[in-house]
Amino acid sequence: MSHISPVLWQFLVKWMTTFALFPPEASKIAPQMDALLFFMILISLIGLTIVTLLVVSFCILYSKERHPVAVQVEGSTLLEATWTIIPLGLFLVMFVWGALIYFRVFTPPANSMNIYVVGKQWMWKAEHPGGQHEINSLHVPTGRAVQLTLISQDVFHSFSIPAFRVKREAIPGRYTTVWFEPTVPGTYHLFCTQYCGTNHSQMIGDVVVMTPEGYKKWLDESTSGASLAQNGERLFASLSCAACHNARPDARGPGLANVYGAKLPLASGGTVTADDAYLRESILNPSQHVTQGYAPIMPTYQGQISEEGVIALVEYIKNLNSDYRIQQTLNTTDLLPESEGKPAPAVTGQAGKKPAPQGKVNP
Amino acid sequence: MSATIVSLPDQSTARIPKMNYLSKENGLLSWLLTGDHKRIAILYLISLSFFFFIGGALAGLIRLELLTPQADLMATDTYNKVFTMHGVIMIFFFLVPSVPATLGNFLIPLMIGAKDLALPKVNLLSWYLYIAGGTLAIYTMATGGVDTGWTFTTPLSTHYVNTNVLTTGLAVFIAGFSSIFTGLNFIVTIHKMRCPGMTWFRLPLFVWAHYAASILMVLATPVVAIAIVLVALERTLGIGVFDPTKGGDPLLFQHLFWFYSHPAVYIMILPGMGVISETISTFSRKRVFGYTAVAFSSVAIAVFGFFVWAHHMFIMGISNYAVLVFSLLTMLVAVPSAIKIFNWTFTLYKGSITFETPMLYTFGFMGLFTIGGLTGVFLGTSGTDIHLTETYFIVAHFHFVMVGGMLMAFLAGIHFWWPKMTGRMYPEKISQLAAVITFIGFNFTFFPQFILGTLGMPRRYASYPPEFQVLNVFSTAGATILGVGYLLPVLYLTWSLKYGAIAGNNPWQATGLEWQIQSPPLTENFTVTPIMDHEAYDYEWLENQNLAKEKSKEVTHAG
Amino acid sequence: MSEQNEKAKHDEHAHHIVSPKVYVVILIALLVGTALTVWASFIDLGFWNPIIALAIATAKATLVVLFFMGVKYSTKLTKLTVGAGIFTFLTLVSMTLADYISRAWGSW
Amino acid sequence: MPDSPVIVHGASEADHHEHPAYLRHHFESVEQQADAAGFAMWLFLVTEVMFFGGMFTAYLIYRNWYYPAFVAASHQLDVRWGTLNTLVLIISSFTMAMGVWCAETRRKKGLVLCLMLTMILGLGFLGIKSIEYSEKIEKHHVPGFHYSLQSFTDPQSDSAVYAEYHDKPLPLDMARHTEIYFSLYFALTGMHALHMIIGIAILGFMIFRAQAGAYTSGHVTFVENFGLYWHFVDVIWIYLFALLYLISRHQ
Ligand code: HEA
Ligand code: HEA
Ligand code: HEC
Ligand code: CUA
Ligand SMILES: [Cu+2]
Repeated sequence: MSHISPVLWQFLVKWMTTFALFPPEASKIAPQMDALLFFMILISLIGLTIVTLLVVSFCILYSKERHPVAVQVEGSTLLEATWTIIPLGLFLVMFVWGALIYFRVFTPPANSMNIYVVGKQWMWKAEHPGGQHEINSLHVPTGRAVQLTLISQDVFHSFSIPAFRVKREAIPGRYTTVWFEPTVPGTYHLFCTQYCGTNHSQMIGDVVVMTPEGYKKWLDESTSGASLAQNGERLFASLSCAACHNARPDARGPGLANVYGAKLPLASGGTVTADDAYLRESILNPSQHVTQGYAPIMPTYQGQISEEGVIALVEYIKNLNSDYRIQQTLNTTDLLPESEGKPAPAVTGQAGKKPAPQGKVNP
Repeated sequence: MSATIVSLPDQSTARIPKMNYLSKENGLLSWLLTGDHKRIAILYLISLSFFFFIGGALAGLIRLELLTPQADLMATDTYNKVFTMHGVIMIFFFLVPSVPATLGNFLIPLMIGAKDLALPKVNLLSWYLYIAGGTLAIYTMATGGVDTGWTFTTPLSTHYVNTNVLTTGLAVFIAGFSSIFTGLNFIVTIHKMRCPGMTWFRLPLFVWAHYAASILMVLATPVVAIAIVLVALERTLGIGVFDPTKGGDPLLFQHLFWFYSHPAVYIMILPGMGVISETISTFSRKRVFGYTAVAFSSVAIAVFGFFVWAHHMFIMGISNYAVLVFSLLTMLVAVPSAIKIFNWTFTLYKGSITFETPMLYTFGFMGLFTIGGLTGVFLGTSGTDIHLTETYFIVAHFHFVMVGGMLMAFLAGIHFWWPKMTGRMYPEKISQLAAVITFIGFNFTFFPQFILGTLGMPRRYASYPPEFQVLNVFSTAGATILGVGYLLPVLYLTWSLKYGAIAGNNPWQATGLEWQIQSPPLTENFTVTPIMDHEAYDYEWLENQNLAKEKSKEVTHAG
Repeated sequence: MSEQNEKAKHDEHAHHIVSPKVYVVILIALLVGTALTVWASFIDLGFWNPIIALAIATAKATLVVLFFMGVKYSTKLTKLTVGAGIFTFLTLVSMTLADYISRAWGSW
Repeated sequence: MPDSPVIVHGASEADHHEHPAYLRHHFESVEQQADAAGFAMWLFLVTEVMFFGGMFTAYLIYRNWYYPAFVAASHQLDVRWGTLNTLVLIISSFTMAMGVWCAETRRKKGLVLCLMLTMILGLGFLGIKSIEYSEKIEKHHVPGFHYSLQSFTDPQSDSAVYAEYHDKPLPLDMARHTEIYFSLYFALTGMHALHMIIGIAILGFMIFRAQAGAYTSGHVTFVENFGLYWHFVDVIWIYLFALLYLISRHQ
C-alpha cells in the first residue's frame, strides 16, 4: 500500500474503525426514530434501484446499436396510475409514521422532570429546579423523562442532541418544550443547530447522561444555594408581587396558588390553560390575557426581569400549592436579605409537608 | 408532401450562415440595447457563468475551511460571510435565472414559432435589473459581506448583526423583480404568441415546464420582496413587526420568506426538468412517454408548491397542527416529481438510445435528483425532520437537487443547444469526459454529507468535532474534482466558438421547431410565420421531412 | 397567434367599450358604498362591525374590478388571472393565520 | 425561398405594409399586441396583490393578537379625512375610466381633461395624506422616531380624540403594541402612496402625450393599462380604509 500517501492511509484506517451511519442511540425515542429512518432508507434504496435498473437495462437493450429504430409508444394510463399511487401510498405511510414520532417527541409525559434552558449568543444555560446552573452542558439521569423548557434571550437558537434524536428551537420571547428519556449513560454532543451569528459553531457542549444515583450525587455537589423556586420567591417578594397577589379577600390580583395547570376564564371570553408559557406571558404582557373578574391593572415587568428571573418566578408559581407561602412572603418581605435560612417552599410536596433541605429537590 | 415549416439554408451548407442574430450588428451598444431574446440570452449566459464561478470559488473556500475540524483558515465570522454569500449568489444570481433566463429566453420563442418574446424591452430590463442586483451583491461582498445566512432569519438579521444586510437585501429585491419580469414575459408569450397550429398539447414539454415555473415567479416572488422591505424598515427604524421585544413575531418573517423560497426551489428545478424532457426524447428518438402526465405534473408541482412552505419551520415553533398539515401536503407535492422520473425512464423503453454529452448529464440528473428528492421526503416527514433538520443532511439534500439536479440539467441544456446558439458543435469526447468527472466529483462531494447529517453535524459550522473529519476530507476532495468538471466546459466551449465543427440546422435530428431553422438563427427567427401541423416529438414527421428534402435535392441535382 | 386570440377576435375584440352610463352608475354605487361603510362603523354591531366593513369593501372592490377594470367584459384568461391572484393571496393569508390560530390550541 | 415547401400564414404577409407604426415587428396583428400588453399588465397587478398581501397578512395576525391596541391606535386616524380620501380616490378612478372611454372613442379634449382631473384628484389624495402624516409626526406616532405612548396610556391628554371616543387608558404593555399598528399603517399607506406618486408621474407624461394626440388615433393600450393600474391602487385603498380606519369606533 506504499503508493497511498500515509496521511490518506491514516484517514482511511481511522474512518474504517469509526465508521458509523447513525450516532449512538441514547434515548428512548432514538430506536423508534431510527426504525423510521431505516424504513425510509430502505424504500429509497428500492426506489432508486428500480429507477437505476430500468435506466441501465433500457440503455443496454435499446442502445442504437442493438435497436436502431425506435418504436413509438404513446404512454399508459395503467402505468401512470401505478407510479402515482405506489409512491403516494409509501409517502403517506412515512407521513403517518413520522407524525406519530413527532407527536411523541413534543408531548412530554405528565411526570417528567423539568429543566429550563436559556439560549443566548453564544451559550446554553441550563437551570435545574434545585437551582443548579450549568453552562454549555446538561446533566440528566437515565430512566426518567426529562422535559426541557427552552427560551432564547436574543435570536433563534436550536438545542440539538443527535444521540437522543431530539432538537428544539429556542425562540426569543416564547417558551418551547421538548422531552426525552435518556437510556445509556455517557457523554454526548450538544449542538446549537440554528444559525445564530458569529460564534454559532462554538455554541456547543456536552450532554452527560448519568445513572440516577450519579445524577443525585451530581446535584448535591453542584448546588448553588437556593433552589429555583426559592429564587423565585425572593423575586416575588422584591418585586412586591404580593401587594396584589396576596390571597386576601380584598386582593387586587387573583390568588396564584394552584393556578398552574388550571383552566382560567378570560375577560374576553373563552378559557386558557395556565401553562409555563401562560405564566410567562402574564408577567411580561399581563394585559394580553386578562383573567375574568379583574381589571387590567397589573404592570408589565418586561425589561425589568431577566429570562432567568422569569423562569424562577414561573417555577415558584408552578409550585405554589397553597396561599401559605405567599402570606409568608408578605410577612418576610422586609426580612429579605436574611431569607436565605428560611425553609424552602414546598417544591413538589404538599403544603405543610416537611420542606426539603436547602438546595435539594424533594424526589 | 405535408405542409411544413420554413427552413432556411440547409445543414449541408458547410458554413455558418452569414446572416444570423450574432452577425447582424456587432458594436457593444448593439448588444447592450438589443431587444432580441437570443442576444439577451447570451448576455445572461455570460453574466450567469461569472456569478457561478464567484459562487463556486466561495464554495471552494467553504470546503477548504472544513478540511480541518478547527476554524483555522478563516475566523468564524469570515466563514459565516463566505457561506452566506455563496448561498445568496448561487441561489438568486445563478440558479433561479440559470435555465429560464438563458435557455428559456433563447428557446421559448423559437419553440412556439414566435419572432420574439412578447415584451422585448421588459426582457432587456430584466437583464439590467439582474446586473444591477448582481453588481450590488458583489459590492456588498467587497465591502465586508453579510453573515445572516441566505435565509436572513430575523431577529438575527434585523437586530443582531452589523454587516451589510441592507445592501444585500436590496440586491435580492432587485434580482427578484428581474425574475418577476422574466416570468411575466414568458407567461404572456406562451399565451399570446404561439404560431398557428401550436396548441397547448403540441407545446414541447420544455415550454410547459417554463410556464409552470413562470407562474411561481410571478406569484411568489413579490412576497419575498415585501419581506425584505419589512426587514429593511425593521433594521433602519426598528418598527417592531419582527421584533419579539416589541411584540412582533420573528416567525412571521419566515412565513413570508418561505412562502417565496419554497416555490423558488421549484422555480429552480422545473426549467431543468423541461430540459431533461427534450434531451431524453431526442437521444432515445422517442416521443416522451406520457406527454400529458409530464405536462400536468409540471403544473401540479407549481400549484402544490404553494402549500408546503412551512415544512422549513417544523421545529421552529409553529403550531403542531400546522406541522401535520404541511407535512401531509409535502408528501403530495413529491408525487408529481416521481411521475416525471418514471415517465422519463419509460421514454427510453424501445427507444434507440445514443450517449452524447447531454444524455450523460441527463442520466446524472435522473439519478441525483431521485436521491435528492427522496431525501427531501425524509425532511418533509415531520418525525425524522426533528433529527435531520439544520444538519448536513439538508445541505446534501439541496445540493443533490440543485447541483445534481438543476446544474446537471443546465449543462445538459447548454451542450444540447450549443450548436443552435453558436452554429458550432462542442468537442464530444472531452465533454463526455467532463460529464463523467462531474458526476464522480459530485457524489464524492455531497454523498458523505448525508452521513455527516445523520451523524448530527450541524450546518453553518466553521468548526466541528474531530470525528467528522474523515467524511469532510472526502467531501473537500470531491469538490476539487467537481471544480475541474466545471472548468472543463468553460474551456472547450470557448474553444469550440472558433474551432468547433459546423453544426448545421439539426445536428441531433430533433423535432422541435427551433431545430428546423438555421443555426444560429436569424434575428427575426422565422422569415415567415410557421404553422405547426404535428404533435411534439413526432419523429415520423421528421423522417418524412428529411425524405422530402432528399428528393427535392435529387431533383435539383438532376436538373 | 393562439386560439384564445382567434376567439377573442370575435367576441371580445374590437374591444368592448363600456358606456359612460355604466361608469356613472358604478361611481354612484361606490359613493353609496363608502357612505354605507362609514355609517355602519358608527353603529355598535360588536363582532359584526369588521365583517360588515370588509364585506362592503369587497363589494366595492368587486365593482371596481368588474366594471372600471372591465373584467366583466374581458377574456376568460383575464378572469383566470385575477382568480389566481386572489386565490394565492388567500392561500398566504389563510394558511399563515391557521398556524397562528392553532398555536393557541395547546400542545395537541 | 429555399428547399422545403412553404405555407404562408394567412394574410400576414399581404397586409404587412398597412400595419400602423405602433405595431412592433414581432407581433402578427394589432389585436395580438394589445392583448399581450393587457395580459402582461394583469399579471403585473397580480404580483402587486401578492406584494401588498404580505403586509395584509402581518396586519391580520397582529390585529388578532393586539386587538385593544389596534382599536386605540386606529382612533388616532380621523375617519373624516379617511372618508374624504376614499371619495377623492373613487372619483379619480371614475375620471380615469372616463379617460379610457374618451381614448377609445377618440375624444382628445375629453381625454386630456379626464387625465388632468385624475391627476388633480390624485394630488389631492396625497395632500390629505400628508396632512394626516404630519399630525402623526407631531404626536410622535411614527414608529422608531421617539415613539410616544402618551395618547394611549393617558388618553385624556389627547383631548380631541378623547372627546370623540372616550378611550380608557391602555395598560402599558398593550399600549406599546400600538407601535406595531403604526408600523403597518405607515408601511401600507406609504407603499400605497408610493404607487400613487408613480401613477401621478405617469399621468403627467400621459397628459403631455395625449395633447399630441398619441392615444386618440386608435392605439389606446397604454391608456387602458394605466387605467388598470390606477384602479388597482384604488382597490387597495378601499381595503386600507376599512382595515385601518374602521376597526372599531366603539369599545
Ligand atoms: C431545486 C431545489 C429543490 C427541490 C426540487 C427540492 C425538492 C424537495 N424538497 Fe427541498 N430544499 C431545497 C431545495 C429543493 N428542494 C433547499 C435549498 C432547502 C434548504 C433551504 C435552507 O434551509 O437553506 C430545502 C429544504 C427542504 C426541507 C426543509 C428541511 C428543514 O429545514 O428542516 C424540506 C422538508 O420538507 C424539503 C423537502 C423537499 C421535498 C419533499 C421535495 C420534493 O419536491 C422532491 C420530490 C422528488 C422525489 C420524491 C424524487 C423522485 C421520486 C421517485 C423517483 C420515486 C421513487 C420511488 C419510490 C418511493 C417507490 N426540502
Ligand atoms: C445553486 C446553488 C448552489 C450551488 C451550485 C452550490 C455549489 C456548491 N456548494 Fe453550496 N450552498 C448553496 C447553494 C449552492 N451550492 C446554498 C443555498 C447553501 C446554504 C447557504 C446558507 O447556509 O446560508 C450552500 C451551502 C454550502 C455548504 C454548507 C456550508 C455550511 O452550512 O456551513 C457547503 C459545504 O460543503 C457547500 C458546498 C458547495 C460545493 C462544494 C459546491 C460545488 O458544486 C461548487 C463547484 C464549483 C466550483 C468549485 C467552481 C469552479 C471552479 C473554480 C472557480 C476554480 C476555483 C476552485 C477552487 C479554488 C476550489 N455549499
Ligand atoms: C398592581 C397589582 C399587581 C401586581 C403588582 C402584580 N400583579 Fe399579577 N395580576 C394582577 C391582576 C389584576 C391580575 C389579573 C388580571 C390579568 O390577568 O391581567 C394578575 C394576574 C397575574 C397572573 C395570571 C394568573 C391568573 O389567574 O390569570 C400571574 C401569573 C401574575 N399576575 C403574576 C404576577 C407576578 C409574578 C408579579 C410580580 C412580579 C405580579 N403578578 C404583580 C395584579 C398585579
Ligand atoms: Cu446558537 Cu447557533
Ligand atoms: Cu421547501
